[in-house]
Amino acid sequence: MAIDKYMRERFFPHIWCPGCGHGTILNNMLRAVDELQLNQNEMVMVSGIGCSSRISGYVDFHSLHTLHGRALAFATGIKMSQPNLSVICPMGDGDALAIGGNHFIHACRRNMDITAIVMNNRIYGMTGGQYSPLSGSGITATTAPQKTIDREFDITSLSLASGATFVARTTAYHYREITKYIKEALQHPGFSVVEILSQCPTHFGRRNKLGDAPEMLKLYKQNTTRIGSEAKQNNPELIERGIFRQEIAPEYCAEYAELINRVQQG
Amino acid sequence: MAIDKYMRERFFPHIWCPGCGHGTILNNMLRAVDELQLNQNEMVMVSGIGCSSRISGYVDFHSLHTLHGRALAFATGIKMSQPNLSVICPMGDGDALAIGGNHFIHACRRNMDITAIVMNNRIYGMTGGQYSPLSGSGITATTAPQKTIDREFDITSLSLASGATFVARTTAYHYREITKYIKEALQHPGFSVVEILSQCPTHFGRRNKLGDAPEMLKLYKQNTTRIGSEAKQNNPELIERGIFRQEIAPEYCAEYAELINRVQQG
Amino acid sequence: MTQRTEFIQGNEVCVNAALYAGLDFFAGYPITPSSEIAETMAKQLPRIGGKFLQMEDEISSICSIIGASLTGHKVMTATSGPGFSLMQETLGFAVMAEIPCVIVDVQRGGPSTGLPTHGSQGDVYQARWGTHGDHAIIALTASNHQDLFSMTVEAFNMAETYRTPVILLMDEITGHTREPVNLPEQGEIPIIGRLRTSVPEGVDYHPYLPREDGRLPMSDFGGKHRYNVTGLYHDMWGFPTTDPNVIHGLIHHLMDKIENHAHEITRYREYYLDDAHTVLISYGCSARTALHVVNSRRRRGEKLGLLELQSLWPFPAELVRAKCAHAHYILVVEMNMGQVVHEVKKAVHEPERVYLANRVDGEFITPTDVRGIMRLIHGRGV
Amino acid sequence: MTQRTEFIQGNEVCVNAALYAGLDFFAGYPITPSSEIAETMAKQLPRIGGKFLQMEDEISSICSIIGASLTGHKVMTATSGPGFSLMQETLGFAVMAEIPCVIVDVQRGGPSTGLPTHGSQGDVYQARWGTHGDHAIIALTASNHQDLFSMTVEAFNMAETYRTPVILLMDEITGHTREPVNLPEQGEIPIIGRLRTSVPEGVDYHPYLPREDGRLPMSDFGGKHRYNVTGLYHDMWGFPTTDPNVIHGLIHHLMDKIENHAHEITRYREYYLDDAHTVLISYGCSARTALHVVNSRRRRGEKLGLLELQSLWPFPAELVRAKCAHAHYILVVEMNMGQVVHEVKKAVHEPERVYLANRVDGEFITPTDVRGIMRLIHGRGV
Amino acid sequence: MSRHRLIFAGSGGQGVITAAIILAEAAVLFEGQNAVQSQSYGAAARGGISRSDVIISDAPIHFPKVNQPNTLICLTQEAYNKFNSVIRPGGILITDTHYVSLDTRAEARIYHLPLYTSVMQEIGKPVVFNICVLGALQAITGLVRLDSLHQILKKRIPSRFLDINERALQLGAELGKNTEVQTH
Amino acid sequence: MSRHRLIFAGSGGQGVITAAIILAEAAVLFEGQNAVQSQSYGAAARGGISRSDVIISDAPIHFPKVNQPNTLICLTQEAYNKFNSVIRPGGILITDTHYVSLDTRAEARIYHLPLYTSVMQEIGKPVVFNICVLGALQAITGLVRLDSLHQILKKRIPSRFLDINERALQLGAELGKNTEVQTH
Amino acid sequence: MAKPKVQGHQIKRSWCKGCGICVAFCPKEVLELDQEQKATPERASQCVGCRTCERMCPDLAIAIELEQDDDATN
Amino acid sequence: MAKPKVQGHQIKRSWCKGCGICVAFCPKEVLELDQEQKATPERASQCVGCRTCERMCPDLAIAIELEQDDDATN
Ligand SMILES: Cc1ncc(C[n+]2csc(CCOP(=O)(O)OP(=O)(O)O)c2C)c(N)n1
Ligand SMILES: Cc1ncc(C[n+]2csc(CCOP(=O)(O)OP(=O)(O)O)c2C)c(N)n1
Ligand code: SF4
Ligand code: SF4
Ligand code: SF4
Ligand code: SF4
Ligand code: SF4
Ligand code: SF4
Ligand SMILES: [Mg+2]
Ligand SMILES: [Mg+2]
Repeated sequence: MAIDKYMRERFFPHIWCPGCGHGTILNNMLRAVDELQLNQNEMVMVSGIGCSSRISGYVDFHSLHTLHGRALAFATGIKMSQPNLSVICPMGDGDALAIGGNHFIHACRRNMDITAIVMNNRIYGMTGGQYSPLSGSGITATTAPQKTIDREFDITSLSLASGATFVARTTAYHYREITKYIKEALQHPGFSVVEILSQCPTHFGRRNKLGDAPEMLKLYKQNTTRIGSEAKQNNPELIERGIFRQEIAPEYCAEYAELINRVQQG
Repeated sequence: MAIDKYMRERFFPHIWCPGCGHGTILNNMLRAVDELQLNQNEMVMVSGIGCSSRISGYVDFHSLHTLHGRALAFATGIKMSQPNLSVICPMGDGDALAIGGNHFIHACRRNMDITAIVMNNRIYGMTGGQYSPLSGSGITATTAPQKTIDREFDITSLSLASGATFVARTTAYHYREITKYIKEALQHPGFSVVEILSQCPTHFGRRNKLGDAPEMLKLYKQNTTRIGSEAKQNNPELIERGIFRQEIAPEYCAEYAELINRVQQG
Repeated sequence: MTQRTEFIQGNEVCVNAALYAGLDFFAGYPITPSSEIAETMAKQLPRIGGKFLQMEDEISSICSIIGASLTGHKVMTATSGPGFSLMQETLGFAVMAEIPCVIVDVQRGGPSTGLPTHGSQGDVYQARWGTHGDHAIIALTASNHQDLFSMTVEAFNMAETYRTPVILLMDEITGHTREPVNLPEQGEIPIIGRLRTSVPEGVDYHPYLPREDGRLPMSDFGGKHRYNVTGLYHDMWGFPTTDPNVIHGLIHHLMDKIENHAHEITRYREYYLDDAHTVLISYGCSARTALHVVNSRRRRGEKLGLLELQSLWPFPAELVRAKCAHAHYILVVEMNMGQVVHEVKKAVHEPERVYLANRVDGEFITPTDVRGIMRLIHGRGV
Repeated sequence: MTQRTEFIQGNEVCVNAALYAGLDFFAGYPITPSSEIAETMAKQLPRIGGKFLQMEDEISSICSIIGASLTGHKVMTATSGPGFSLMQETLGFAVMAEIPCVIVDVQRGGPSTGLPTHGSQGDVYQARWGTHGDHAIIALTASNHQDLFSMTVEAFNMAETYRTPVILLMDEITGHTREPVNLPEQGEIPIIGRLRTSVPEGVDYHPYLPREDGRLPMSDFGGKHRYNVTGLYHDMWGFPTTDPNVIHGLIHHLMDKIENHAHEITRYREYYLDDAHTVLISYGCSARTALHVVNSRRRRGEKLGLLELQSLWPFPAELVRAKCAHAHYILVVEMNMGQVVHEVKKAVHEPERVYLANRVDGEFITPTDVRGIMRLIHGRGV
Repeated sequence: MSRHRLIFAGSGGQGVITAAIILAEAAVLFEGQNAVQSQSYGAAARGGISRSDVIISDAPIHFPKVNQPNTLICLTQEAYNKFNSVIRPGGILITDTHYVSLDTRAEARIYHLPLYTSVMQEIGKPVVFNICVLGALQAITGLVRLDSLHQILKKRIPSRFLDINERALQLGAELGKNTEVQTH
Repeated sequence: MSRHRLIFAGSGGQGVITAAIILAEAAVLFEGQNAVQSQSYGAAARGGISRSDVIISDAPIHFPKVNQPNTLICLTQEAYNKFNSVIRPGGILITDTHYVSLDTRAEARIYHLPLYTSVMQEIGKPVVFNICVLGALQAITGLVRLDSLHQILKKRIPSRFLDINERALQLGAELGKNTEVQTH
Repeated sequence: MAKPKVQGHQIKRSWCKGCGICVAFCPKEVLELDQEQKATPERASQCVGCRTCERMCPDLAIAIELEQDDDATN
Repeated sequence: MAKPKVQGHQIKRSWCKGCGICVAFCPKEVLELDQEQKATPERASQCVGCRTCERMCPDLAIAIELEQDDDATN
């Protein structure tokens, strides 16, 4: 495979469960990198802690496996100090939006050229299936044996409101979109968020009786639609996929470079 | 004054600088409490750290002066444990949205019946005038001697996107609106955010050559308009004042009470 | 036997004991190896009309239990090292504002993310010194489920007695191991409730003025006394001050109310110490290994004894000194690079007789490890 | 004199020294009494093409400097107690991942929000034990601006030498006081740069394999070696492992690389120790008071001496033992409830001769305070 | 003082830990015995070998880990390869013919049983495989009575799944009873 | 060894700390003296008394705080009430007639000067009040040369404001020079 | 609304910090800062009792006393 | 698009975890799980080389070899 060269094959088979959507995201993210023919020496992957975060161990980039929730904070230092590097931040939903929520909204606000990927399985996979701020209500989880009453975030709305300049969403079923949106995000000169719904058959699927991985993937097909589609109008429950925003705004590192210029010019 | 009974007069004159908008907010917040004839023994004010947060020392409620950024997290415990209490959380812009940003968005999401008031002076007043995530770009601050390059949050959009069910904005100039929106917020059965632009003549005004307190207040008059006004259409730069959302959605404590019911019923 | 025997994990024991002690509010954020505490709470609390909150992180978890304590509830949070580190700022707030609460740290291998699924006792000093500024703290621990039950109840009792956060230092081994535990009947273990002020409405109540016996009666938020709570230095009404005398008084009060009651807080078990030449000192999971060694050596007639510490802070230096007075040598058994061993050295008269048997590779310390060190001390090589 | 004299605050000295040491990346979050460090950085860094970042909190501040260190920059953050508490989890990450960085804690009165605008030395033990799990740390301090300059430079040098976070413990007094400082010319104080690997592209590079001399050459993120960095226990390539042997090796390496070099890390000043009967031991701002007392007593012919510690961790126990060998008594002067005094007691042969002169009411400890304690020790009452 | 030490080893999804817990709980609640059950995890929450130690004794148990088991249950090849050497001389090894092929000699009484295949044939639900193992273990070691295990199943398992679990337990017990010791 | 200790006390906005810094900096940079300047804050970042201590000496200065000043400058009533008792016997007290009314006796040479009023009359900008105080202090104590203060002003103050500051300095110096010591 | 009868301007001098807000926003130019930078009702008789000063004062230093006092003017 | 010539199905058996995704989503029912729960191209000849299996496999265990290999099918 052409993507072999981006993989640390010695760590395969990876630790993810059979049918875990995170693997499909890895698979198609590498294709995006490959299609852009990016130089691995200029790629940095920064992740937090969670099943999703283990992804950084499998890619042959500079890889930084940090603390739960902090990936974007570390990434901000990397990008700011060395703006020529391509920085990808894959995060779990808990990682990005529970403990990491503040870094997430501030990263969106700052608009540094970092690509954030939220691998949203609506559950804390790594710690054994507690609910997350993306679970939404009515979900069974180890910390919600009687079903959740928490409302969920809408990651795309939150990203948009916080100032992210590229925002897209797709699912582990729509693998072509994964590659496409990540490609766009990597090329976007600003902060980009790609939310990818990712099945966790082990904790989310099993406890909520959604069947095995193929069945969960079929749900992604059924329950989602393209942004602004007619289907959405008929059934507002459908989750929209597509690019929600793709706009150019001042990029933080570029602005800072100008600031330096201004100061040094006197 | 009818609001005297809500004040701890022995601590007046308060520590705020001459012309500080925070005082005007205190003034008109108390009028809201007074107009609703709320029982002081059922009122809890929870604040963080900052000039704004000193407000909790001046009101004769149960008062909890916590840690920088954490007011809403403490408030969540208070409300959840004793849902009959009225909980008000005044916060500085830094308090609420820099270090406290994560608690802010999660409180919005949970929709507990807490009234959050953001006393937004677009600066860190207490620590001497560093810029905040609300300063926006082009602002002079002690940590931005060459002007900020950071983009700002829009508190109302962020609150809406995070799920707050009551969202309003006004300024220290529009004192009637302060009382009105806080009244509405206190009566709203869910999480409410009232953003109030508040002048800091000492740090924001002086460094940015905006004049003294009265001049800064005049700017609030000039630069704002009612939501959906014609003025806004003619001048999109204007900041909108008014109620952005007022919606009923499941309130967290009520939902939990139901959960208990369900479990105890078997 | 009126008691009910259960065969459960230490984490579940902790929950059962907390409920027994009167807890009805828990907030937490999942983390291995403590998550079962939150999970069991989530299941149990609604049954008794209590509240379980899963917060967005550990900081908000500890903040929210403090809030709930102020309204008059018995509260707890549970975490492991990384989360415990994040809680440090707020832990200091609870110390300063004198809010009763219990914080459970189910220790795993550190530093940093370290070894999430392996046992350790690496956070003992952190429990004492993790937050900034001078302060005193109470930390308890236990080696078996029956003791874990009582120490958890004690943690709540002490939190109320001293109006302070209490840290319960568990570890992955204790947390995840299942063994029988007898759940006591209500009344079997004494429960100390919230001491509420008797000052009537309208009369000046001083939330921060100790009574003659040193205790500080509280008044619930929502009750008839409206006072202030702050993390700044404050006067007896809870309002901020920079008066040097008040500050001096407050910091000494915060230290003394704990340190001067060290003897009342001290909890331990002893095995065969009367005639022991060799004293093993241990606590938490390692004490199981130590006791195994002591028992097996005693059967061979060797004069080994064990002092098992169940309260680590304030460190029971006097107890240690007394119990070690006649020891030829002292062996501290713990699963870290040496923490309690330093306190033992400070406590005893001849620190050069104090040795450390430890293990830090993620594996549970074995009797063989301990015996190996004993051979070395005796100059018998390995 | 080729040097430039400036009359500036300690916080500004710290910035000047950091730039001298080669810093070109700073991230922070304002907090009294450290904010002037951030403010001065914001002004100075763009001038030299460096980067200043104001982050959303202290956690992200320390995270981002670690990120920047990995790309090859010299980095620092600055805070005070509450922020330092929040940084503890990530500090442990830097220890575990062996990332050079400098963390300044300008101490103020604690615990909790405490006394934001008053000096204190209450975070000494926190610097050592604040993060969870076993680890070792370097912490430096200084009492005057000239030394503060050199200690700041040393902090960077040691961070690079030992590939570790170094903590610079300042205090409100040192931070805010203005006094003259001579800014040295480039070259006057040696600067230790990042040691980069000489392994060529394509050859296996081991980021976590110490060289024979104990140092671990780094490779910049963005450079030609792609490796992994994690807070989990890891092998010599930086990949997670649970192999007990590797874990054992790593934790010992992390401790030993610091503890075994205690003598090289130790920094101190001594005054009149040769014939001193009374040895004062102090550090940071309190050492100013101690030196004042020693000087004035010496003028009266009394045999007082001062050992001023400039490195607090690893604690220079041997140095203290040696310098106190002939002391009749030892008086530790510090602005806390007694922290370094415990280490001194552990270090010396007769701990009962060690006394504490302290002050914890927010006021700066005065010569009169110290003299009062000396009178007491001499049985002369107060 | 009688003391029996067991190691259950297999892979994550096989339910080895549950089996270990059921055995130990049965010993405690219905046999008046003392028991301790503990487990070890791999690098992550998932993947790798899943292992659980059980000690059953009539005396207090302090050290909870098993180094040399009297009985070793290995349900994957990896587990077998890793642990088969630590078994106590004269101890018992129980493995499954579907998952494990024996290769090295062990000084043990070896029960290499077609547990998985039988479960699939007779019940068709791989999820009760671990209970079947438990049945065999009971029959082979007699550590607890079969009825005690039944009691625990009743207590722990939702009634709609109880039947297949009981069938699996019975099936295991029969396979354990009727199988000759295999020695290599 | 000569050593002069000063306390500057006033309220937040009066610029007492800046005045203290300018004095000390002048002593260091242009007089070859040693100096230390420190400050204390009230409860909050604002409000309350603002105080700055300066020690000027030809020898090293270790203890940086002033307990008994040789010279005390009090620019508010509150500051005056709080500090006027700690002044060294024979020391100097400088106050302003607009802000302070003297009430208690102090064993000091007292300069109670119409600094604020003069600034308002002559220059009209209250912001240079502190520099005027500095001028008076210079004239009264002669701790540093007036020119040294000029140099520091030049260094620290944006050129567009330099003029009014220099005028204020001069004004203060004259008021200080021409005023008789008032004793109570 | 008929002009209410204003009884007086209660000004807590020790609370007033002289920010000038009441002076600037009083619609009737009733207020001034005095020598000591404290608000004072220079032209009290012009007061229409609109309470703008009372409501805008950040120091809660001003109160307007009306004949039949009715605080709820919102 | 003409049916590309499929040369073969590279399946890394040690990576495959038998999740069944490739089996479920292959449009041509080419794949099955074998006895050991590993994916195997039971009906290889039916394969149209669409790479759905390759792209959806969470274990990166399948690769399709086409005649003139062109990976960029996005
Ligand atoms: C400070 C801290 N708190 C908690 C944890 C425990 N923890 C590890 S991963 C995780 C959540 C994982 O969920 P998510 O981020 O959604 O990733 P997933 O595993 O689902 O891919 C948690 C709570 C931790 N490692 N550190
Ligand atoms: C953990 C922590 N970090 C930093 C600080 C310092 N600090 C106190 S208040 C404040 C910001 C105040 O700004 P804002 O919240 O906007 O309130 P304002 O003073 O402007 O009303 C900061 C940074 C602190 N007290 N604690
Ligand atoms: S637990 Fe869930 S998220 Fe984690 S590897 Fe398994 S399937 Fe994936
Ligand atoms: S500094 Fe600004 S925010 Fe703080 S009291 Fe003064 S004016 Fe108000
Ligand atoms: S608004 Fe208030 S503080 Fe300001 S001048 Fe008027 S009365 Fe005084
Ligand atoms: S009440 Fe209205 S008119 Fe009267 S003084 Fe106040 S602002 Fe002016
Ligand atoms: S999708 Fe991959 S892991 Fe799943 S069965 Fe097919 S080849 Fe195996
Ligand atoms: S390439 Fe397409 S047709 Fe061929 S096996 Fe894969 S999914 Fe089936
Ligand atoms: Mg998840
Ligand atoms: Mg602000």
